[in-house]
Amino acid sequence: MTKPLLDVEDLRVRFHLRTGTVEAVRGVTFQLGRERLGIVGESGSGKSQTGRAILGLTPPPGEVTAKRLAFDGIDLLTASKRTLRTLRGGRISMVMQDPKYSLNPVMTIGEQIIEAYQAHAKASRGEARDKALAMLEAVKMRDPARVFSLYPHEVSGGMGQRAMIAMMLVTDPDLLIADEPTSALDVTVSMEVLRILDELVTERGMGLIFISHDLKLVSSFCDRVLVMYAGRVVEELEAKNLREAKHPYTQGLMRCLPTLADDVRPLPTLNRDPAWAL
Amino acid sequence: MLDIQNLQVVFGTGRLRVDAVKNVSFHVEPGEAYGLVGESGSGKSTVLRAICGLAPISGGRVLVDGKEVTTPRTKAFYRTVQMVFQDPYASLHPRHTVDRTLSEPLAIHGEKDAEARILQALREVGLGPSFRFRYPHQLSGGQRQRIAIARALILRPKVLLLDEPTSALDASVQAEILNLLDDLRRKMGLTYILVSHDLAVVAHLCERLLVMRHGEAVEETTSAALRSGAASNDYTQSLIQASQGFTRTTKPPLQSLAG
Amino acid sequence: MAGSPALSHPTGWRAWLLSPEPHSRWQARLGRFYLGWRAFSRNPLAVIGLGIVLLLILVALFADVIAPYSPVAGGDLRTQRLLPPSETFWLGTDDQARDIFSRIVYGSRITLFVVVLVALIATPIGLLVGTVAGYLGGWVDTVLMRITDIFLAFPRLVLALAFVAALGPGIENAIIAIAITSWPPYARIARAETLMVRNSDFIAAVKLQGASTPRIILGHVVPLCVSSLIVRVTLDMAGIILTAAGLGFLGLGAQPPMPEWGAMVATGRNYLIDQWWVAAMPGIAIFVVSLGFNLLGDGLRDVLDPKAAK
Amino acid sequence: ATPPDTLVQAWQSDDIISLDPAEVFEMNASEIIGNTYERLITYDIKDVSKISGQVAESWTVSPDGKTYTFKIKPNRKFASGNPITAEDVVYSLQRAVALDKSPAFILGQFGLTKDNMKDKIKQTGPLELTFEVDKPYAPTLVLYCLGNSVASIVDKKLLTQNEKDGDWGYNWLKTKYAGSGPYIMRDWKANEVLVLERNPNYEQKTPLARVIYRHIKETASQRLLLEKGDVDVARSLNPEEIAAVSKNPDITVQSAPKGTVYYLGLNQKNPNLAKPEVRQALKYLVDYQAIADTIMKSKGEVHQNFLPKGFLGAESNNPYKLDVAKAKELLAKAGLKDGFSVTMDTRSTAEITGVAQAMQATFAQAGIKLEILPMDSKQALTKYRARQHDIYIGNWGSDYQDPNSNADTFAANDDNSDNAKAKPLAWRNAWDPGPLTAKTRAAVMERDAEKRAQMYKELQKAVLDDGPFVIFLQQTEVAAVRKNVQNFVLGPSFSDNDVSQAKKN
Amino acid sequence: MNGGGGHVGALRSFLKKVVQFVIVLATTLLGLVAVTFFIGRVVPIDPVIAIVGDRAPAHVYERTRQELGLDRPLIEQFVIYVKKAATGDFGNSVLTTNPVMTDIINVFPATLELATLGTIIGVIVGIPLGVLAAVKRGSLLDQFVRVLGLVGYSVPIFWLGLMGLLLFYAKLGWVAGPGRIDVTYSYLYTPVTGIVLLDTAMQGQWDAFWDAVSHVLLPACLLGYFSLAYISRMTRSFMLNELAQEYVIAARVKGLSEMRVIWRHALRNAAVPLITVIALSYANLLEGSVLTETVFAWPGLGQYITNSLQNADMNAVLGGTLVIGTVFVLLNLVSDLLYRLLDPRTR
Ligand SMILES: Nc1ncnc2c1ncn2[C@@H]1O[C@H](COP(=O)(O)OP(=O)(O)OP(=O)(O)O)[C@@H](O)[C@H]1O
Ligand SMILES: Nc1ncnc2c1ncn2[C@@H]1O[C@H](COP(=O)(O)OP(=O)(O)OP(=O)(O)O)[C@@H](O)[C@H]1O
Ligand SMILES: [Mg+2]
Ligand SMILES: [Mg+2]
Repeated sequence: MTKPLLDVEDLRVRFHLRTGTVEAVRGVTFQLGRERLGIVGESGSGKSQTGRAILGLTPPPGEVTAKRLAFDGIDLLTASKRTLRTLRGGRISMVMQDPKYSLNPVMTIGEQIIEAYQAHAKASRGEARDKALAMLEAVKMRDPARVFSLYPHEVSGGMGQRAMIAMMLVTDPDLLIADEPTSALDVTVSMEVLRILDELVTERGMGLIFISHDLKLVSSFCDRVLVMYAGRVVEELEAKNLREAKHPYTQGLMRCLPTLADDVRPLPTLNRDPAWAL
Repeated sequence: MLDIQNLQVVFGTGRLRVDAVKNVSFHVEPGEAYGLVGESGSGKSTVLRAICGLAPISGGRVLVDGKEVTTPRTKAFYRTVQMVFQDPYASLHPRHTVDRTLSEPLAIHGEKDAEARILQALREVGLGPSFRFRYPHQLSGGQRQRIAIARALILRPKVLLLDEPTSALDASVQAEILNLLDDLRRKMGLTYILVSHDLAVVAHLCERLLVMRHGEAVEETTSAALRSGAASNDYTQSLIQASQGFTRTTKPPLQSLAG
Repeated sequence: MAGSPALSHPTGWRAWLLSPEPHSRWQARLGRFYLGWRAFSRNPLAVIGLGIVLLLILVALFADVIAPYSPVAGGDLRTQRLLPPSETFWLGTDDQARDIFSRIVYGSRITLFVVVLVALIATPIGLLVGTVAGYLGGWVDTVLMRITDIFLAFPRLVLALAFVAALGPGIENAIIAIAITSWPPYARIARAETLMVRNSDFIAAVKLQGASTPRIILGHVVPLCVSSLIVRVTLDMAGIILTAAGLGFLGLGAQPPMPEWGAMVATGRNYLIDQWWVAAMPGIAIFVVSLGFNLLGDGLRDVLDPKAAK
Repeated sequence: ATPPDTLVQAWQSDDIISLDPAEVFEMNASEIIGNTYERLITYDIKDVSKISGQVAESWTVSPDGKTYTFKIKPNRKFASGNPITAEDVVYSLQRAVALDKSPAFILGQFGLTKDNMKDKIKQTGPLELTFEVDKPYAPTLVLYCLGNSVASIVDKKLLTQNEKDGDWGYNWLKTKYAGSGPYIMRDWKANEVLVLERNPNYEQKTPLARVIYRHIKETASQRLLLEKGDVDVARSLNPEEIAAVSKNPDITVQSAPKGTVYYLGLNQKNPNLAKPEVRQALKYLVDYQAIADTIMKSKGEVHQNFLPKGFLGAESNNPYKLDVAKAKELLAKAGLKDGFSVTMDTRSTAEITGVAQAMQATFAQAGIKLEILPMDSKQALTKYRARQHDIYIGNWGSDYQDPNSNADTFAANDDNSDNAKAKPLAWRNAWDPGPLTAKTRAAVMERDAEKRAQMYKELQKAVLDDGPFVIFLQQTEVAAVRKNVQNFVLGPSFSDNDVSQAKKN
Repeated sequence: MNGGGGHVGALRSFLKKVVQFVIVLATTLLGLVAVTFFIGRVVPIDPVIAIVGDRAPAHVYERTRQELGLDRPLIEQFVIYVKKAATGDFGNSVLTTNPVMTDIINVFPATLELATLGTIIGVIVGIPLGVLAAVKRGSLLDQFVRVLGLVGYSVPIFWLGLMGLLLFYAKLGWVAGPGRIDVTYSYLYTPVTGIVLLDTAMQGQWDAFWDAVSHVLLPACLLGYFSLAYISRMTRSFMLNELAQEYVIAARVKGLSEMRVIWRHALRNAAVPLITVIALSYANLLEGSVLTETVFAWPGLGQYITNSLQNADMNAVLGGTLVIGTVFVLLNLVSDLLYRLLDPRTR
């Protein structure tokens, strides 16, 4: 791995609420090259907040601190709003969990892609349109011209998710954060989506952060995996070695899934050790 | 116990007509757990909803305990058949405490001894009495799903219809719920129909299952057959494939996980 | 679950109230209430609103103690009429030589009466029509909503005027008239809310327990509409007082010499420019009280509306 | 600011429903009729007993007192340019009788009907006509009635052109104009504006080219407009506003007593009010002077008899004063020592409500609980005419300048049964005045003015002592006028409010 | 993704919508007529007296009663009324003697003018305020907008109106007084649309136009304020809703400027329910604010109906109410159409 694309050290996200302070992310540290990095963990463990903090999109009461948060040498914490804006969508993109909610319901898919493109590239509408169509084609949309003029509610979940990916990739970013991009999809459809992402990483040399709670999926798709628990990274390991995880949490997560392979009964469950959260 | 014969469900008319379930038949023995799998929109939930009267039966028959169900369903039917919904966040009344939620069926059916039955029901699903006065938003998803199961069980039904009871839950919580369901079935001699898109979950809980696609039954098979990877139907085969994780076409498939 | 922060643990009665494991329905309820109150009390404007409303209630309760003069019997027309605010008459006197302060104090009873009664009449009607229409759907919905539309499309003041004309003027009839004209929006809100929940799983769940339709509507649907309706009703309080005032202005509200604020403003209108206090004082009272209800409603919205609370 | 040749007035005119003189009966409209039409007869508004001809040059009364012969002034023209002839006059009078609208009784009371009018009202020459009455009435009565707005002279030719289905041009004239007065009614937009314009054919050209009446309902708005000079005259100011504008050096306040009295009608169907002591007691329970000095300041003067000042035989003594002790004594005599409860139908106008509340306060001092029922005027009238009230607070304006107008309603009641045809005030309050009815009828026939006046004085005394009316004020009309307006005249009746000589400098 | 069907299906569903709408309109109007009519008949005011006056002799009274058809059975009167109303004939107004329709055509433009201006002010000021309040939730600006709105909700309109007149007209002289135009100008133009601003402008009477502007300014601002109070509140709440949506974050992820995110994305979505709100507030203003119209001597529909009602002029009340009802239903339709236009999901 040469110079890392993304360098995160001791990232913390806090929410100051009436009832006290919630530390959603507590000292996450990792580096990312042009590879597939998976982040797994149960619900509420801080996966999404980590991803959003990188993009500077932590929602209002939240506060982000880090020893280091740099993208391609640019310090994201001190960068001006302007710089951030050009980075966002331009060089770093994020595919969000649910296409049903993350596409603007009153704009056509084409418009939204064009908008993303024009926000970063000086292009005429015609050029932007061609680019958008090409992008839709790239994500294996069957009839790009038709999808272009459809509204989000007129497409299925799988198509929506692909449109979302097209929108986020139209600017040819160096880093893509995919936050549970397949959890709303059918198994069969989600495989197609993953295939597209995979191609992009291998063919464009993009960095990918793949957030998911599906260990099986992450281990089969990613190169490296961060396992999060209560806002911390409890374990970092090669994806293919997930079976050999050392941390009891990771082990537990792996084991408690029923599999077709063997019939364990009762299924082992997680016995949370308070010490994990410390 | 349950006999579904040529079930048909149609929503809407004219241009808006949706044939959600087309001619589906299956039979469930008492004490058996039966699975329904298939992709999203294949009509799995609709079958369950048609059985308990939440969706119209447009054709075919539904027999419970040998008797054809009436529309609207009788109170006795509801004492026999109960359902647990997919989304634990949506299936509890947001303004009712657990206590209220659990006492409602008892009140409807004029059961006495509510206090004791509620505490017992909570115990059965592995929750302590401390949960009794909580509101749904004070519960985790897994806890909510337990409450939903407790509510379904408090009338001592014989049949439990489970609509993806774990798909909204974390893996670890899913394991807890699956264990619980397994336990309860054994203890109470319940009959299950389980809907899920996760083959592993269905295989874990059920003996037999029906694969559905586009509202039609594709094939009926057994868990054992699934485990051995023996599926006569291409579609079933592709489901089995997909459930084993991502496969890179360029690289050889990850055999290690398929076992 | 995981990651929830450790909060400092309260002690004493607060601990009892906030106990995560209440032992009785009462304790649970009180605890809820306390939490709501805590959220509410952090909103200074809402607290001001509550203060105003409480003040209104107190003033209404103790009107006889507070008011220095009779609200109806005037003084000497020749010497005590239309006096500006002074030490003897804090807010001045009106055209009948009555002490405006005393009238406002007593008027609070009428205001409270109007507001409470309208709320008690209009809210249940709107709630019932809306939930029944929304839940049952079909032709019931069509018929009920058509009726609602008719009442909604009816010029409000005209309808009120007509009712008052039909029933005879007077504060009770004005209240009925206002109530009859205020329920349609509530029905609309309740219906919209009902439509959102009627297909939800938790309603399906009670259906599956064999609950009857009235039970579902009253026990399960209504409670969900109530909170947004309460908010809306408190926001409407101002409108109600002002409509009552409007009717008073048109001579159809309270009967003289009742110290109804709207009627007082209406009389004061004749002296607006030179004897400004006659209209301004009750006008300010109306303003303050409706502001109070508004602020309270805003605060309540934040507490009751789960969407806003999140 | 207003144009120099235009007089702009602000008033409340929502009661104008027609501008046909045969139908006009309300005060605002009759002012318009007064300024735009002419009649046979007119009187000096400073001394109403001075009767003179307007369209008539001269007249005679036959010895039997039944036939009046009028000679018309020659060479007079309508605004349309048509000459005024006896034919027009005959047409106008017959038209009023035939249309039989509300004020038609003013002529009808002389025995004129649709069927006999052709014989009774006859043209006897190009400029001469006769008018025949059924009984030898006091001539002043007949002449005053012919000076009333209902007897205005309309342009026959113009109306015939606009007649439809024998309606005497009624549907047209309601909103149009066919007269010969100093001004032409140019434009009327209900509840908005009414415009009068100089009549070029009038014998004496008006100084102003235009008079505009703006309907401004809100009195405070009227006042603001007046003080800013956006209107020249404000007609509906309330007492406090009048007091305030009178301090303004640019504004003068003009006033004139009107033939309208304010009274309480005590329904004799109410057993308490039917007691003579109670009727008397109530008369002692009104603080007449205080009301006149404060609430009704500059809008009325204390007046307790049914004939307004200025009428033949009008009494001006006001014997009653607020005297609670006396009233209590009377109540005790009536067996109502602790008072009683009673309601009062009150039109919801500021002044009536104000007066009602003042009375409520004084009544209470004697233990009488007066409940005020506010209602709009049409509703109050409906109830009043059905004799369903307890007490009605209202006012009565005389229909014409003759004392009979008021005597007929306050002191006469031919039939006190529920389904009587005529509904004079005495009937509305279910009061049978006994011999007073006959006396009223006799007074109409008395041709000797002196004796006639005496008869009315007696009638007034009787009603004052025992009648079910607590008469308390005579109305004064006030107008606040900007200083640069001259010759704006408020007359004794509304149709006498005269702007024909008004000018601005 | 509507399959098959094509034009025929679309056309049929459109026709179905039209038929549905006509039925809705008809039943609503019929209901309106029925309610108004029967209310009108139970009002204890004798319409005959309103016409003939207090002192009319009995026979005049009786004849008028018959002329008005008031001696017939109620149902018969109703049927006759509905039949006539269907042809646009609401009878004649007692007060003005004109056909009610003519009257309404006369007074409605005044109300329309005021209500439209009021709504425009409400929208132009209210929406940005609401948006800013939502974006800066909890800030001083938010509190300011909240209080501003609440004051708008709370203050009696006639009071504010008169105070406005006193200050801006009498004391400061910034605006003209009550009325629609000065008498000096009132005969310089011929009413065509009945909307003074339009008429004067179209006829090139610019002095008159500016005079009319200065007359309309204060009442329009007053109504605008009330509509602003409502619109800004609703905008704020809709915007808060939208700003919490995922697509807003997605828009930020794309690197769009905050301006664009708020005004193009969030507001564009909030505009959908806002349409209904604006239509409702417009309809309320069109109903004619009796009190504003009284204070400003504005000869509009509100005053007309109230005045008619007080004078038992039931023809006028019925007609006016029906017109308002129709306007209401039509506005509903328009807002529905706009809704469909703005929200592709409902197409
Ligand atoms: N706006 C917020 N205010 C307060 N706490 C928040 C907020 N957003 C997130 N959190 C908290 O931050 C923690 C981490 O949330 P995050 O969304 O990153 O979880 P996640 O790992 O993505 O879970 P999931 O798998 O359910 O999406 C949670 O405990 C959550 O309650
Ligand atoms: N109330 C309804 N009205 C119209 N169509 C409906 C209704 N309910 C379900 N459908 C349709 O019926 C079909 C089957 O739906 P169903 O919910 O049974 O699928 P499912 O197999 O449970 O899918 P999922 O895995 O997403 O839950 C879908 O196409 C759905 O759109
Ligand atoms: Mg997440
Ligand atoms: Mg389903």
